[in-house]
Amino acid sequence: MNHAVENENAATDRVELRIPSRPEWVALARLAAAAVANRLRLSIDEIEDVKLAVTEACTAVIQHENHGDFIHLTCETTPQALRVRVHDSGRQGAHGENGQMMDLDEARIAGLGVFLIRTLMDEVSYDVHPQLGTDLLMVKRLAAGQAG
Amino acid sequence: MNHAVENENAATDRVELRIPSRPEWVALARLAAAAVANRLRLSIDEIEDVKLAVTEACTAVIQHENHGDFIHLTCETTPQALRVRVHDSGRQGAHGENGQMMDLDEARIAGLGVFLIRTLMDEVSYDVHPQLGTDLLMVKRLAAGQAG
Amino acid sequence: MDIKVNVRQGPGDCYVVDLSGEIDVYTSPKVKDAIGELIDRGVYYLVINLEKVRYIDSTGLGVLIGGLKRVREHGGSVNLVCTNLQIKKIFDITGLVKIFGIFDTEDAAMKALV
Amino acid sequence: MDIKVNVRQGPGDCYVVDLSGEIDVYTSPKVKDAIGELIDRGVYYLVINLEKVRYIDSTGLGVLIGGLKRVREHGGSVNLVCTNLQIKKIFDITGLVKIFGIFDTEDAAMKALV
Ligand SMILES: Nc1ncnc2c1ncn2[C@@H]1O[C@H](COP(=O)(O)OP(=O)(O)O)[C@@H](O)[C@H]1O
Ligand SMILES: Nc1ncnc2c1ncn2[C@@H]1O[C@H](COP(=O)(O)OP(=O)(O)O)[C@@H](O)[C@H]1O
Repeated sequence: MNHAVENENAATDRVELRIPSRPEWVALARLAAAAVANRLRLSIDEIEDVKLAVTEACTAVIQHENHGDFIHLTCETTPQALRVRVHDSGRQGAHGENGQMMDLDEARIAGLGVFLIRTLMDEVSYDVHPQLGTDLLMVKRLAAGQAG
Repeated sequence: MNHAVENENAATDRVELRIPSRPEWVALARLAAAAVANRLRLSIDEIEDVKLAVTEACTAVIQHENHGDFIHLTCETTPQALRVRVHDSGRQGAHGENGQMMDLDEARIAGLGVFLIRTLMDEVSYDVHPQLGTDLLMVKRLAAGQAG
Repeated sequence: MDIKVNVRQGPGDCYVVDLSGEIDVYTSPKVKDAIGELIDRGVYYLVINLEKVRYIDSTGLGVLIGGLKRVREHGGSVNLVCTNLQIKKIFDITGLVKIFGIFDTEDAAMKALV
Repeated sequence: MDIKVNVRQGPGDCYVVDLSGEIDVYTSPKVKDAIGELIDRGVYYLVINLEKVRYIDSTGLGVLIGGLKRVREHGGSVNLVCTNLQIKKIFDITGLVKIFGIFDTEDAAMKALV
């Protein structure tokens, strides 16, 4: 019982979560991200930003017609930042093939999700593998000294 | 936005979580297990049982002196049950090698954890791989008709 | 991790929709249905009370925007009650403050409706 | 996901420890420290109020058992206040109901202390 509190501000922590790519699991993804963000003593506002960004990223996967069966979330702390990766195994580039395109309103809302991610996080980058799925990397930087 | 609610009672769901094997992450493991248990419409009491069993399993890993760096939690629903697997990458059989044995009181409390797991879950089995770590499988069965 | 929706009649032609919980891709269809049902019944003046909403994402915003669009076709309008600063911020950075009336109290939202 | 510990003096030699939150492997050292500090100061009659505890695991039980053991060495005792049925069940199935006095109200726990 002597492990307590010692690693409270450990430099690197890594948490991974794999959920089915369905709406009912998105809340768990945001909880996991919040738990990791919490370790970094980000402000409550910043933690909310991360939660929303992760929610939007998972929602984007779920609403993409070729999304894979699972969403893989990886949250990593570094002394300077929280790094969140959202990976899906959906095939890309096939959009529209199956007919069912988003209508304009749906596309606008999806655009809103992407806009929120870009606004709330400090760095955002995509890595699209046509057959392997998409990797979205989002970084929330810590204000100097925030790491603990 | 047409995915909603449809898979609410899906037969098989699988969630995986990998956390550092440190005390501050145990709460996330129990949250994840509760989120999965929730999908099965177990009673609130039964969900609490699962949360405590998962907590005890993670705690046992953390307090074992040769625990690995990570705990891997897998929660799976079937039409009949919730299956929870807690896997650690710690080496076994080396207990005591490094000197620091549990004292009698600590061992009693650890025993209490194991006792709770066995009492709260319907099936419990261990799979010990000397170099690869331990797999603990815990099953909570659903009362007939509970699956949805 | 859920949403509660409660619909009640306000003064005049107006209805109030109380939401509490989290609005995301899982729960927003419930909100959409509740609002859609009112509009189908010919209710075009709505106050949506978000005071007990802890969380809203783009699908939730989409439902609100969709509702606004539909009532506007009938000359109606939607006002929101929102005090949560994080949620206000979301309306702010998306520019939706400009298309919704957002108020601190239900009373103010109601009065501004017509 | 945290624990709050508050210590206050009761009537006579007795102290009350209010706990609220979750007691697990992460938070139980805080509880252990608070109880240990009291005992170090010569307080051997304790009421531990668990009314606001949502959760307790074996490490939490261990801390309570350890505290009980230490005060008993000085002829003292520990009574618990607990109304949460799930937590009562844990004390029940572990047989700890037989070594702790468990009460529904702080008043009853206090009165039974001596
Ligand atoms: N920030 C925004 N994000 C996404 N969609 C928006 C946003 N602002 C407006 N819209 C879109 O604009 C429409 C409503 O806005 P508005 O300018 O009031 O249009 P209208 O001419 O239909 O009244 C909606 O259909 C909505 O999809
Ligand atoms: N259900 C239990 N689970 C774990 N330990 C227990 C349990 N019941 C008693 N103990 C152990 O017994 C001791 C206290 O119980 P008790 O029978 O009152 O002993 P004592 O003779 O020291 O008064 C503690 O040291 C505790 O470790």
